[in-house]
Order: sequence, then C-alpha cells, then structure tokens
Amino acid sequence: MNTLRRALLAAFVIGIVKPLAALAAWNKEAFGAKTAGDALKSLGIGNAAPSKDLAIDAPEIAENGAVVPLEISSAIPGTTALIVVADNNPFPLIARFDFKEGALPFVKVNVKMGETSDVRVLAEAGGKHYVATKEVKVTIGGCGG
Amino acid sequence: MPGPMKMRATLGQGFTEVRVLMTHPMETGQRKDSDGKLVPLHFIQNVTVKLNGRPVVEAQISQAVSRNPVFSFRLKGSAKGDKIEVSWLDNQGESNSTEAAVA
Amino acid sequence: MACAAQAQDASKEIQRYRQMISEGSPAELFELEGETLWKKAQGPQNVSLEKCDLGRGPGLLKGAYARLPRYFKDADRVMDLETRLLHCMLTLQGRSREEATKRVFGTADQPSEMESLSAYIAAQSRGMKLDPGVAHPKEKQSVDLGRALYFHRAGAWDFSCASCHGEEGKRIRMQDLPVLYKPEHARPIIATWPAYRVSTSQFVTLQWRMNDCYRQMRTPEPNFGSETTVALIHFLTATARGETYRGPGSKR
Amino acid sequence: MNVALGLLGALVAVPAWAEPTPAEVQKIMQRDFHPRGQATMERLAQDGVQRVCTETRDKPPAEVAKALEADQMKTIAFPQGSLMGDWKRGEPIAQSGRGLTWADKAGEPGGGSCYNCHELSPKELSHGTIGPSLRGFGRTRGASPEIQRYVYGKITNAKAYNLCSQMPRLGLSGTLTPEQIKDLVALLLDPASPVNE
Repeated sequence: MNTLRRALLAAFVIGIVKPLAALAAWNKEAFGAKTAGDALKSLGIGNAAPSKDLAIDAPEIAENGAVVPLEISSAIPGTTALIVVADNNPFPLIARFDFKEGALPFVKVNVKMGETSDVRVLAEAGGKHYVATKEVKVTIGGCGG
Repeated sequence: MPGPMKMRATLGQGFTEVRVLMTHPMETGQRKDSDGKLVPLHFIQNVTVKLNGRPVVEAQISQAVSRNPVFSFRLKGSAKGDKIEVSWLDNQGESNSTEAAVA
Repeated sequence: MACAAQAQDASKEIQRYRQMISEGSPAELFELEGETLWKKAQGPQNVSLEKCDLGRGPGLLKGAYARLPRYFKDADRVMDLETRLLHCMLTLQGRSREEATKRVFGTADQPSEMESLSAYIAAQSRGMKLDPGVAHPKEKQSVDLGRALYFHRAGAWDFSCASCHGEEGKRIRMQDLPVLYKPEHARPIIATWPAYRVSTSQFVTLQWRMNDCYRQMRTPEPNFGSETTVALIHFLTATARGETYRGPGSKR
Repeated sequence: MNVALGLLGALVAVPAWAEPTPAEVQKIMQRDFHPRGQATMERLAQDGVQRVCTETRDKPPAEVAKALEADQMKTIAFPQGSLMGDWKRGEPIAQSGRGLTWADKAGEPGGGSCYNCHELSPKELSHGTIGPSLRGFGRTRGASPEIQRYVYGKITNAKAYNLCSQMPRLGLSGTLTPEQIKDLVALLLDPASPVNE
C-alpha cells in the first residue's frame, strides 16, 4: 500500500501520471495567474524550447483589441496540447487545447488583448514543451467619438 | 437561456474542418454597463469537440476569448456523415451544444 | 522615407487583420435569430412576417434584398429593407410605429429585431447581383436626393459625407475611407452590408450606418426609415449596382 | 456675406443633373430629422460657408472665398499674451474624438479629434490622413508669436484660412475652449512636445 502510494506520488511529481480530473476541469490557478510565468508554472511547464514547427498566424497590427484573430498549429510530431498566452493581458493565459486521437493540433480563434503584447503559443509533445512568439500591436480604430 | 450555436463540418483536403459559432457575452468582469455598474464575470470555460461520441478536442478557455466565440478545429480520419458534437460550459453553470454531420 | 514605408506596412497589416476577422465572423448567429423572428407571430394581429412582400411577392426572400431599395406602389414611396420591414410590421402585424421603432438599433447584449431580420433576409441574396430600382421616377428622385445629401454640408462641424468619403487614399485613424460616389469604391462596401461589427460585437445595418455617421457629423438625429436615410442608402446601392452580394459581412 | 453670396449666384453653373438645390435638401432634412440631446435642429440651417461649399463642391470662386474667409477671421477672438499652453494637456485633447454629438453630455469637455485626420506624435501609430501630417510641425517653424497666432486661429476657425477646408471650426462651434486650443498650440509648437521629437 505504502509502496504503491509512494510510487504513484513519485510518478506524479515527475509528471508521468496526470491527475485525470485536471484535463476536463478548468485550471483555476493557471487562468487566475497574473503573469505568464506563473500561469505556465501552474500548467506544469518549465522550460520550453523555441520551435519553427509551431506556427502563429496573427496580424502584426490589430485595429481592435477586442478581436485579435489567431490561427495556431503545430507540426511537431505527437503534439497533444496547444497553449495560448498573451504576456501583457491582466490574466495572461487565454486557452489550453488538448487534442486526442482524431484531431489535428490546429485552432483558429479570436481573442482579446488589452494592449500591445507578445503572444506565445506553447505545444506539448511527448512530455516536452515548445514555444513560438509573435508580437501583436493593438491600436485605436475609428473616430473615437 | 443560452443563445444559438451554429456549426459547419466540411471534408477538406486530408482533414475535416469544423467551424463553430457560439452566442456568449464572454464578460471579463471589467466592463461597466450603461448605468456604470460592473458587469459580472461571465464566460465559457470548457469547450469539447466529439467525433462520433468520442472527445477529440478538450479546450479550457479564459474570458479573453472574444465575445460570440468562433472556433475552427481540424479532424483527421473522419468521413462524410460522421457526427460532430460541440458543447460548452460556462462559469455560471450554463451550457449548450450543437451537432452536425460531416458534409 | 522610413516613416512612409512603416505607414504602408501598417496599412497592409490592417488589411490582413480585416481579412482575418471577416473569416471568423459570427454574423451567421444573427441570421439564425432573424429566421426565428421572421416566423414569429407578433403584434395585435398575432401574425408573423412571412407574408411580407419585400418586392418579389409575399414571403419571397430569395434575391429580395439584392433588389432594394426600390419603389413600392402600396406605400407610394421608395423603401430600403428596414423601412419595408417596418411597413410590414405596421400593416401586417398591426403594430404601432412607436412600438416597432422603439429599439431599432440594438446593443451587443440585446440585438434588435430589425438587425437580426436584416441578417436573415440579406443572407438570402448571397451570390446575386445588386440591382436596386432606378427606373421609376420616384426611384430616380431618390437617387438624386441621395447624391445631393452626400455632398451637403451641415451640422456643428460643417461636414458632408464627402468630408471623409471624398478623396481617395485617405484614412480616419487606421480606417481606410471609401469614396462612395465612385462605383469601384462603393461596390465592395455595399456588397457586404449589413455586417457584424467586431469592435462592438454588434450586428449593424445600413440604417444604423447612416444614423451613426450623422451622429459623428454633429447633426440632429435622422428619423429611422426617413426619405433622407433611404435616399442615401439608395444612392450608395445604385452606385454599387452590378456587384455580387456577399454579405452579411464583417466590419472593424 | 450677402454681397459674396450674390456674386456666387452669378458665377456658379447649375449642375447638369436634376439634383435638388441645397435649400431644398435643407428643407427635406429639417422634415426628416429630430433634435436629440444637445444636437438641436438649428444645426441643419446652413450658414454662408456651408452653403457656398455645398454649391461649389468645395471649390468656391476666389473672390467669394476671400470675402467669406475675411468674415470668418472676424469671428476669432485672439487672447492677449502667450498662446502656448501645456503640450502634456494637449496630447489627450488631440486624442479625444468626443464632443457635440447627441450622445455627448452638453458642457462636458470635448476633444479635438486631431489624430482622426492628422499624424502628430510619432508614438501614435493610429492616425488619419485626411489632413496633412503635423509631425515635426514646430521643428521647422519655431514658436514665434506669429506662428502661435496662426495655429490658434486655424484651430479656432479653419474656414478663416481655407473656406472649404474639411476641418471643423473647433473654437467657433464650441467644441474646444480657448484654454484647450492653447494646449493644442503647445502640442504643435513646444520643442519638448513629442510632435517635435
């Protein structure tokens, strides 16, 4: 009993076994984090290697921060999750997508950005993490009246 | 009552493109209404895409997804007539779902 | 030099931004809501709008929007889509003008009936050529009035439509300004109205566009469905004539 | 003004199409509009400037323009002393597009809407191009009393300098106060202003 517990705990710590519930539930701690670093820590992401196989298609200038279109995809074999972070947002973590057998690691979504910021997309593949970054400038549109 | 959803699932080159629209205010909790009162935080937290009843994408999202969310996903190995179901659940316990066959 | 290049790049990127948002537009949600409202029995007569004649015959929606504005004999005036819908609400459903126009422009939280109906009906003209009425004397008169209004300066800031939409290659902030009396400019614009407006998460109509331009021109408020607003919409649509309708679109 | 308008009648050709005259359009608008908030119906009555610019599609004959511009110049009350305010207060005024619409509260400070049409500070990427770029405006022109007076007058009543300019008469219309206009003068002319970086 004790041995099993310890083994499970150890597996937990080194990240082999994921708590099942965490997949389906909403990660309150990560989404509540006020810095990108804290958010990623809460998601169990430490070092992420920059990768050219991670693509972020976003406009360099968004006329309106309320709608910033993003198209993200990973060509890294075995990608099981994509994570989107806008560093300068009050709550930087925007989304985490987990892909099962039958889904390609691809998402198109519109997001809100409070101000000009780096957008970071992270991929999880084979227990490793990869990252790509793109700056999106947020401007003012229209007459402002 | 949650507003309408709309979905299209079309067979493309090597994958099925699923485009889904959701009616939702995605309130950040920071916005003031016309009376100057803060509109409470109200946003979708979970989105699930199922292919023939089996989950293929599970998303957790924040209030920073734009109002009336529009998502596109890509599935592989699906054929015409396969059943796609997309559902969402928000922070106030509301939910909605929609179904479509791959065309 | 560097500055001009930078400005040009910015402009190109904004174009790309607009292209991307138009691909991810939730306009279709409003079409669904509009269909429900079209079929919903309302007013003292407790009937739906399904017998409303938008110019192609009662209840015929296919291609109806592409042929508006036009002259309607029963009302003896030129009407655009929204004015005609209002006419049907009054004559078919027996509603009062006051009640039916109380909230013609909605909010993000609560879209208006007129907006959702416009989305639904305009969508039934996708792929068809814009062909507003221009033959009847009252139609000619309406287009002429619209043209005169376009260049008419008024209001606390001395603006006409042409003050902003009068010269090619100009912008307000980052927004490119179409010169709407020129067909090549009017065509792509009019072909995508009504539209979802991402900056406010609202579905907006041409009557709203006229209203909000006049607000920013610092004039008093034009009456909904008035000859003035219909004439301007008529002039713009006549200028865009022949373009294939591809709305409801998406705007900044 | 009347002389100028009479002169105009003789000089301007009638357009070829059967378009209603500005007077007829005004009458239709007066029937089709309603007052809302501070936007009253008087705003639909064209003054001489609006009428002439409408009739000539913004290309008034030189004599008419000169006479009406002189009329407009008389409306500008130049304050005594320095016309330079504080550029730091001027920047938010240049950014703001509020004021005088039916949705704005009467009496609340308006903005100049400057960035809507002009490039000013290089820090603001989102600027319009209807008006000329004003970036570095004071760098080449200095801040002499004459140039201060020109800028103050132009913002107050642009039509005194160019009759059919698209720029609103920001002082005369009551959009901006003399203090606000001085702050905009400083934004354009103060060597420390980001406009002159």
